Amino acid sequence: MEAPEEQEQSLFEAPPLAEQERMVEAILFASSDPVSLRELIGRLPHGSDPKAAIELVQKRYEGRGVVLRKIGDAWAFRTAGDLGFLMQKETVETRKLSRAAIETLAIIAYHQPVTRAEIEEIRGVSVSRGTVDQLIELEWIRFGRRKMTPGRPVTYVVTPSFLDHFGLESARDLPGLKELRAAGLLENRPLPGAMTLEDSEEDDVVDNEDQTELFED
Amino acid sequence: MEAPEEQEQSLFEAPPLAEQERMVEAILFASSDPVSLRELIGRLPHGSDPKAAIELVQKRYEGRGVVLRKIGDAWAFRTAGDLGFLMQKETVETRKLSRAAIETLAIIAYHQPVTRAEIEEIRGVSVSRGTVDQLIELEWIRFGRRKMTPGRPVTYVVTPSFLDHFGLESARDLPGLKELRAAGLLENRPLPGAMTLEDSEEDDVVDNEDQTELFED
Amino acid sequence: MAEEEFEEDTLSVSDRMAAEALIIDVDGYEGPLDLLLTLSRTQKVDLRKISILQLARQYLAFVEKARVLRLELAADYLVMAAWLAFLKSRLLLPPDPEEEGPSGEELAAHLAFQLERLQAMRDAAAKLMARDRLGRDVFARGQSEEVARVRKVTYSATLLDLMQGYARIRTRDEFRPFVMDRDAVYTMENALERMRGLIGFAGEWTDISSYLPDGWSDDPAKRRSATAATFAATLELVKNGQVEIRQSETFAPIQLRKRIEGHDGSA
Repeated sequence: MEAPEEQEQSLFEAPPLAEQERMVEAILFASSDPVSLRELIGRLPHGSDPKAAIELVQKRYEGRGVVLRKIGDAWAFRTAGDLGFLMQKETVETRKLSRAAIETLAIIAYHQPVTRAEIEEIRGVSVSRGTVDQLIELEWIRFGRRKMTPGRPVTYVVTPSFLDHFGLESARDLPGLKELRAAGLLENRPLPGAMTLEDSEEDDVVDNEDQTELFED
Repeated sequence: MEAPEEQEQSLFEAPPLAEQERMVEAILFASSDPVSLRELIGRLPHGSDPKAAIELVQKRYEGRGVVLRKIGDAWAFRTAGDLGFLMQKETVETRKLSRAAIETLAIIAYHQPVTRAEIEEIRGVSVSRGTVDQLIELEWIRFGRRKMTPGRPVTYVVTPSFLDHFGLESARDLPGLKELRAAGLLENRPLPGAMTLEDSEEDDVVDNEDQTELFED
Repeated sequence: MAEEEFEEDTLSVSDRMAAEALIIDVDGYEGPLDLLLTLSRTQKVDLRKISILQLARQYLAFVEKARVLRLELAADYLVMAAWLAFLKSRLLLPPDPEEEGPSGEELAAHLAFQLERLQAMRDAAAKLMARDRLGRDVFARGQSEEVARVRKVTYSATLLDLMQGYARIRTRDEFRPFVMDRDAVYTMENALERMRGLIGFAGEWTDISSYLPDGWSDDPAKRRSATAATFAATLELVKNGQVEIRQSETFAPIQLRKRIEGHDGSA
């Protein structure tokens, strides 16, 4: 049935146009690339009229969920433009925030407004850009005022949507170290850190003042 | 009362059935693999009736160059069987299956779930690992439940992609299945006087139950 | 008899070729059941009406011929031959009322069933393979449009996570990770370091116990640790080719000395 026997084939009449239309439909459907007119001529039975068949297909699919598109001098089926939204499947995945992100977020919440350098000092490790970006993307932190220190570094503060997510009315509601300890969230470790402990509690107080400023308006 | 998003969504009416038909058409057309009813439900607007829409699509494509096929509980557009000759270009040369592989596949399809020992009993020769591996690799067979017989051997069953490949809606549509069953040729008849008589008869019962489950609905 | 059987069947060229093929190409058969099925074709009757007795004879003749041609037959072909010989005798002899077990007819019926079932599976396989197949006769969409998976990741963290995280940072300074008390532990690293400084002087065989550090030989726990470490360090030095060790008998003192180039150790 293939190429060389064209003479033989021409002894038979070309299939009816409706049949040619089916053939074009199938070829265009199965082909992995748009199919040119020339290719169609090569693949349809001898004597076929692919142009007419394509027109029929095009008409048949008009307004359907799938339409025939001309791409260059070739044709291909495409899903209708208005249905593109169906070709997306949204999957929601819940992931636990990384430890670095949680710690950074916690520092911002307790110390806001706080600069990146300050966060790094408190955590003792550098803060990756990705961590901050992620928290900003989550809309849990945002940029605060620049600090009036050399270099005027930007600061970070938590957002209302942070408060919303964590069920807090204000950042002041975050428990202090004493309360954390009372709640058993802090292991009671002896002496060496005692000094820093007090410091940090002081920090907290300072913080809260700043926070007040930030959230009350 | 349902979840909040659902309430919100149900405020909008589902699109008209004709529109749903377009959507189903687009989704099924876009995918080269069968799309399950469940996935359709997940992707269509809330409140849609994919089953009714599928029926419309199926009717619309009846006799066309591309037809809608049911495979298991999923649907896929496929070129019409009579137009295969046009597609030589698309044919992917597949590795020729050995006779052993073909027979093993048929035995699994008709006797499923079936153990390796049962396949060997039917073929009168041991089944090579490569044969089973090849069929698993083709995704035509997979492991089924273990049999409740001594040793709890694994069983093999055919997969949806087997059905898709051979154009079967379900394993019940295997050619000649009814006749074979009526002729008793799908039974696992033990050798008369064999020591394992009782065991194998028990096997049979389990078998038939399993088959019933697989082949009948 | 064997010759006779085959002569009988050589009515057509294809049958003759089939018979020859059996001899030459035993490997081409998928086991004895397959061979029996092939032989049964020469009977040209419905498998249900097949003469198992005749089939048994043909099979045995085949096995005999293979033996004459010194062809190696796989064990399962021989097992089948033995079984068929047994079946043949059962079918030919009048049933013995004393004898237990299934009759020759029952066994023959079972074999016929097996053959019929195998044939049925072959036919089914052929029908299956002849169906319109995906990728050969029937085609899927060539340009499938991937469903874009819009993965929306939501991150979760609880207030507790947050507070614990903060607590973790603020108390890190106070935190001393648990470490084993190592007062009485002399490590291999210690020993290695010590020995590296000493082996330069070990020209003669010396007991390794003399390498124990000062103050580690009185307390038994300390001595044990130091001995083990020193021994391990010695092995390490042997491995590096720096020293040689020897022991004259079990539990005798282990001795070591510096390894001299071009001088193979005696151990």
